[in-house]
Amino acid sequence: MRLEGRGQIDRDHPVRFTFDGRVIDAFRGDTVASALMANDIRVVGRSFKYHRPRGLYSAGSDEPNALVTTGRGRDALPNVRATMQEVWEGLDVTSQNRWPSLTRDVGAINDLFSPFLAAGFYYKTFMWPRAFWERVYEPLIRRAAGLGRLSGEAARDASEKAFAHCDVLVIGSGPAGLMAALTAARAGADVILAEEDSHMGGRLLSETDTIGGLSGPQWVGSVLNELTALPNVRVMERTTVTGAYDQGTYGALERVSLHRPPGRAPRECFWRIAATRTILAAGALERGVAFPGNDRPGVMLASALRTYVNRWGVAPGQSAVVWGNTDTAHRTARDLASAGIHVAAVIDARADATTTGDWPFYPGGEVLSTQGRLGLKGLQVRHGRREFTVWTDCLAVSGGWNPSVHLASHIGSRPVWRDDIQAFVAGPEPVPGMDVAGAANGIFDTAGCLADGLRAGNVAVQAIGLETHSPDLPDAEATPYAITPLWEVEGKGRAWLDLQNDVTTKDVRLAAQENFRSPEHMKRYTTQGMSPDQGKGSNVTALAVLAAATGATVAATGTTTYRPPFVPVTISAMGAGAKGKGFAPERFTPAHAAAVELGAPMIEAGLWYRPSFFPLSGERVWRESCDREVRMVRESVGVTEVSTLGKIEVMGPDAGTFLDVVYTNTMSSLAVGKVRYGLMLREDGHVMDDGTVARLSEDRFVLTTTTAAAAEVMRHLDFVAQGLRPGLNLRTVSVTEQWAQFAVAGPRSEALVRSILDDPAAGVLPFMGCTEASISGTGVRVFRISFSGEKGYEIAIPSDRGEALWRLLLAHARMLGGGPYGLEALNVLRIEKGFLTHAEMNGRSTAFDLGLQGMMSAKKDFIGKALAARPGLLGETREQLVGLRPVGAARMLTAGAYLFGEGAAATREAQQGFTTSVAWSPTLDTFLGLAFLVNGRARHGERLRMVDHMRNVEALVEVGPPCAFDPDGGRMRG
Amino acid sequence: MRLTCPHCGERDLREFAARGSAVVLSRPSAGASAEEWADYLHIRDNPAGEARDLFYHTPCGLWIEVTRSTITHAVIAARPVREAKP
Amino acid sequence: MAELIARTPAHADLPQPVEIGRTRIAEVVLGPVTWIAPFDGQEKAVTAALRAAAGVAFPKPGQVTRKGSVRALSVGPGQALLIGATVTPDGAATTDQSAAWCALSLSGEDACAVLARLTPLDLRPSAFALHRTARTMVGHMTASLTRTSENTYEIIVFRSMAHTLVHDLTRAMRHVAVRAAL
Amino acid sequence: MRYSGARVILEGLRGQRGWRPAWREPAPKSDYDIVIIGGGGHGLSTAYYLAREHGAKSVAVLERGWLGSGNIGRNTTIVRANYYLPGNSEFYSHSLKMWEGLERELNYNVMHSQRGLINLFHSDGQRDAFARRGNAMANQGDDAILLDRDGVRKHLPYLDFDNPRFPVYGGLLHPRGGTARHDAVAWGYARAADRRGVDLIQNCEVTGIDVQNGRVTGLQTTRGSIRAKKVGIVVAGRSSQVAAMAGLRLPIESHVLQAFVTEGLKPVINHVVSFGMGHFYISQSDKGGLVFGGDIDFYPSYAQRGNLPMAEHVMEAAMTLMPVIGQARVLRSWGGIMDMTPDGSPIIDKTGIDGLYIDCGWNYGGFKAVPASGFAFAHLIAQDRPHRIAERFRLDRFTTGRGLMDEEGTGAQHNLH
Repeated sequence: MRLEGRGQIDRDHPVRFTFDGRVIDAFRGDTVASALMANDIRVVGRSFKYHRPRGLYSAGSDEPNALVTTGRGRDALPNVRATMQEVWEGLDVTSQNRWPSLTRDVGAINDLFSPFLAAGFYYKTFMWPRAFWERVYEPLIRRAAGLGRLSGEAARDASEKAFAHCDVLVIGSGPAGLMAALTAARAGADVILAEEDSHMGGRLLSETDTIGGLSGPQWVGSVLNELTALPNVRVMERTTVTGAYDQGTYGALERVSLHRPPGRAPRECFWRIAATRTILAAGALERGVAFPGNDRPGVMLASALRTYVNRWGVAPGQSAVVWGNTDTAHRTARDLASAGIHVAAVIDARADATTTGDWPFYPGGEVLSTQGRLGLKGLQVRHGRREFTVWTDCLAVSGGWNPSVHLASHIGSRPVWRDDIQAFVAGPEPVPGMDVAGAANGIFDTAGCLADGLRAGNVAVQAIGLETHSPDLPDAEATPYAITPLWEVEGKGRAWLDLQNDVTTKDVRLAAQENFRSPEHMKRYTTQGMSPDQGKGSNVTALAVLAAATGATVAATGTTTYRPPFVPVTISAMGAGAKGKGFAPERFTPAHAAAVELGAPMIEAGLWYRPSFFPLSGERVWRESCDREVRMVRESVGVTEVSTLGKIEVMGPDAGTFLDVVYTNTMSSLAVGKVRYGLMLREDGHVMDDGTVARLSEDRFVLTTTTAAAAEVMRHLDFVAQGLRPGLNLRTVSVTEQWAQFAVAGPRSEALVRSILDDPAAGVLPFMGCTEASISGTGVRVFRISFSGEKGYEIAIPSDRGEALWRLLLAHARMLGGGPYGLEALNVLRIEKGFLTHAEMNGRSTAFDLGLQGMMSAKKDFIGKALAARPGLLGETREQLVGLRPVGAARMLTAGAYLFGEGAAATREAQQGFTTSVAWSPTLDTFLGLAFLVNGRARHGERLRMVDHMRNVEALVEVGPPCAFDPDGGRMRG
Repeated sequence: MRLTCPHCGERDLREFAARGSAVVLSRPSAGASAEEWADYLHIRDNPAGEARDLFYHTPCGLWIEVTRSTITHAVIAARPVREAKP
Repeated sequence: MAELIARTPAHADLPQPVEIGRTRIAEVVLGPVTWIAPFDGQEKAVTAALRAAAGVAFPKPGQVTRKGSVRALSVGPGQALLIGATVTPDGAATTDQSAAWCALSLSGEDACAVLARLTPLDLRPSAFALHRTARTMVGHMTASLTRTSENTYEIIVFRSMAHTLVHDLTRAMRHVAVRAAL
Repeated sequence: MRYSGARVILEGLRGQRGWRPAWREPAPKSDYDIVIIGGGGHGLSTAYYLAREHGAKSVAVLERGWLGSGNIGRNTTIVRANYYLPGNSEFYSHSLKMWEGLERELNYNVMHSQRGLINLFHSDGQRDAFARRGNAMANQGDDAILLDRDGVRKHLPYLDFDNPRFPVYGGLLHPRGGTARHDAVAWGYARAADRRGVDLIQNCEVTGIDVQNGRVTGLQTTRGSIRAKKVGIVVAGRSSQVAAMAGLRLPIESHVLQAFVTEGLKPVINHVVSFGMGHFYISQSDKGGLVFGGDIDFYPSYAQRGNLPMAEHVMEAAMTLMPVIGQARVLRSWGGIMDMTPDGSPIIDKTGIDGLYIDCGWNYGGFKAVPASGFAFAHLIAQDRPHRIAERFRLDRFTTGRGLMDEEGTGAQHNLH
């Protein structure tokens, strides 16, 4: 019900939203939770296992019960904490884990079977018959499990990520956080103040204390006015710091527009904050008490009840009982009474407690059980020897406070038990650069929090080398904290710990009985704390119950590990920007658009896109285009773009010596104007990459790498130059982006090249020669190299003129009966020649395997030389590269198939090798394959069985050399 | 995690590529035994504590040797591998 | 003789400057760009040669040296890009990079906020002052970032990534603009 | 005490009072025939098979923390046999067969669920590589089906087929691949080993390995000295440190692998899906949490936690591949410490010290190996010769170059596998 005249909601702005289709009236400033309470809706969710009806329990992100879904379709967001969701006009909220409705939920039948569903019962059954697990038991369990439901539609990529940097990150804006931020800000530090709530102030928004003569909200407002006016302060509300990482890095989730109707604004923003110092002032979380029937709607945390009453002006009923073990109980009773709510009883676990209030008071009493079905109606109370019933709508319970040390524990520091406050606190500097202040530091009175915030602020200011300018401390309430342990009340009926996962004290005791006695065993066996709230409200209580069951102290029992994130983070926030193409950069070659114009399908080649083939009208399948392009290259001339190849310049007096280290063959002896094929090994003796090395001048070489290995080779060269050969005087630089490069291949390639060069004579290059020339006045580099087996050139031109040169080359090629060719044809051409790609340089092959052992210089050291000589990398047991042709009735070859002796079974034991690349060769009118075959070079002429189970292809093949076309290379040398 | 590139200053981990132990800087001489070579490339002290590891600052191309704790991830020092060469 | 028409890297993705909210991006035509890396022991000689030919010193880490329309950007240990003039001093490895880079300027009141969506670099003036340059990441790309005025940044990435840079920047600009209007 | 549905009902009726401890809590004796260092999945299964297969009567498992506190309790629970290099093929194939009978073997429901695993590929070259993998699996006698794009669509209709950065060309389906409940595997083996008389000793850290004349004689521990005729080291994540106690240096570098789980959700992902281009894999647990992970963090680490760049990379991969899960919330992240070897494959071998054996180097693939690793290691310890399914997991392969099993082809750099 709504309380008149209380709360910080904006009563001039009514807001309507729906809950399970019912229209709910609320005010601006309400959360879904406060609005539901205002409308007397008591059941807000169903529990995970037993489908127990559940009501609001907390008022913050630790809420275990009120998990709802907001929105529909692709915007549906499951498991939203109703306590954190601000209302907006038209907001669509539905409850979860119930059918057909919250109040009539068929799943509640599970509760009847609860005696058989104790902790870990599923480990002891469902084993027979074996096939039933996947077919019967598991589907049933899966359907029953889970809380919310994803819509099944692709989520929008509607969030964003950002970085921020500061001197001091203050987490939490209660009295300690505000004071710390003010202290640091006045000293001139760059401050980020992050607050999870929609409003700054923490508990000050929920309590009736005065500070410096102002109400809590007023004082918060005055501090905020100062902070927001400072240029060195960034105030971030709706921002939960979710994780602490190394060197002062924090993750934080900002709910940018989830409190508004959907629009174009980002929904959430995931921040990466780098902070020199951090002050953790995240407050403390109140904990409940495990007593029979404590999950009844209407039982809630005392602090939460004060928040509902004081901040939102709502109450769960006409009367309330307050039960606690600190002065919190009395504060709650006072606030309730002043709000006009009947205080039916105050029960203080401390036998020596006194009260000033005008209500039934039971020092040393306890609650034994609850009554009511869908909502609390009454309590069984024990006081002394007397047991009696108190009729009430609401029980406000407090078992004490747990400092929010989660973030302090994220990078390995263990919290420390303090007997005086019956709680875990963080150890000293639990995260490098982090200080803990206020309630998070185990200080539970306002004056103490203010002072501790000031202290922490000054520590941070000094640590970053600024002068302190301490603000004055305002007067505030200062009550010593006195607590008596109050964890559980044993009795008939179930007492819940983890409300979401339906873990009870019995489950914890059963775990101990079965020897799951360490906290981690207990947690994993019972699932205590593995629910969406991660046990925020229940873990410490569960540990206390475990300690009691094992006869140990809580301190000796210890805790489980806190891990990020502090609150659950949507994948769409942490992965923002990646949907579709945003996952990795797209790289487009200079002639990309021109290839697309010709209708070429563009396919991914690493980050690049390359044309697959260039279809002509009338060609229906890729093979027709590919075959034509291959013939075109073999018969006239073809042009293809090879700009994606890595291009690296190596310069300097020691460039040649350096290249001798990284290549297996000798490059220092290469003459100016010449190109040499080169092979690079990894230090482990396997092939890293191949490519060409051209010597443009005495002290300038240009290397090409494969497209795939370009970045790896650059990093490798940097490593060798800086780390292994720092004494050599040379410089390396990638020029991949500077040069567009085109291969011109075919018998008429020379005619084409000569026709476009300003000085046609420059086109008369010997095989493996290179020169600088010009086209229409633009300087180009011309290389006489071939990856097709035909007479071929590669022409490099500055990228800005790449598209123009491509168009020029095509125009001239067409006049010669040629045209463009794509990756498919390029692949066929190289397979016909037995040239390599990474299908063969697969990371496990050696120069020896590839038949390139002759390229390994015996006269010098090079990377990979020593380990390539290991006995296991040489000899007859190695799989060596061979060529294959089908010889039986079946004419098709496939890549990835295995080879077996003719007549041998296709088993692992009989494997002789496997195919790496295959192609239909229009030139030779047959399929061709490349393969690795055990001792293959000695087996040319042998017939084998090729089996591809995956594609259901089997063929008889004949082994030959890798090169199937023009083996002496006459065409290439031309 | 943040690391300091001696050329660029302190940067987020995402700017770096990690390579593992810095022992690979101590490449055996050409005439070393097969055992020495195998040890060099494969065997690692793998300390639980202070370690020297290699990182590559991708944007600027500098290889650095970082002295750091493998337990706490504390960074103790960073220098270019050029200067770290034993 | 056929004319080979040059294309700027972002000609297709950003034919005109784009303004969203309080930020604007435009392609920057760098003109001649030379990558310069002095060989061992040649740093002073190279600086002298650069000063003589273009009026700028070889930049220290993070530094931009400027003279008129000529600038030298530090782009790595012992490496600089000379922009706006072509000088190939003796004693240094040099190579033409005039066509290698896509450069955009990002300007306006919210430029820093936009950039903070994409780069992990500390952009606070205390860490990244006017006329400082840094090699860093922008989105998933390596980049050179230079602060060219109070509210203007120049972003240089691989030419082939022009499309992604424009995409990433405009997305961030939209987000910042909509947020500012909330 | 035998577990069964009837027993669960009986105990339900009598208030669960009859359940007995899953294992005893013995004090360490001064003398054992065989001591296994490491009470994780591999150590517990080794002890079980020593007792079960080799009749070992005097066996202890020493665990520094609590049973199952290592990687068995912090992984992504995937069980598969889709390797393709000899050595790995036969071993994981054998392990999967053991999984298929594990529940009845242990009388413990480890929830092994063969829901099918799909490795997606994104280019023609990758298709050929996965075809090879599938063929190798078929040669080994295991199941594999090469799916084209439409085939993948039938199984995984929710993938982004229309506009992903790396389009899906197809997938390799491993129908018998799946998941299991990780902790239950440790507990099941622990309970079964305990029932066969193995002493499981928790909170007992080994501080020294006694070697005399080239032969192991016993151990120093935080709970006193223990004599042993044979000692097996099975301590993934601490292998180098424990081996160093016997003067051994290993080809291992320790790295952290992060994993993530979302809040429980109604079923959406019914397979194990692996997205090679994005280093991302995912399944949904029976409890409803989406369990997923990516690559290691790449820097050597013994901290059981990672950093944001890899975490974000994993989430980004999820968004590009299956934006259908974008609205799910990550509940918890954690890290396991991986023994990374130079070829990405494990080691089960003698050490050169008589009576001292080592089982390590599982990289990030140790969970599915638990049954066969324990089985083969028990064989090695008991018989002093390798079992045929693990005879290639030798320490000296890096020196000789013989039998390297570099499935990824990334070479001898520990953090690249």
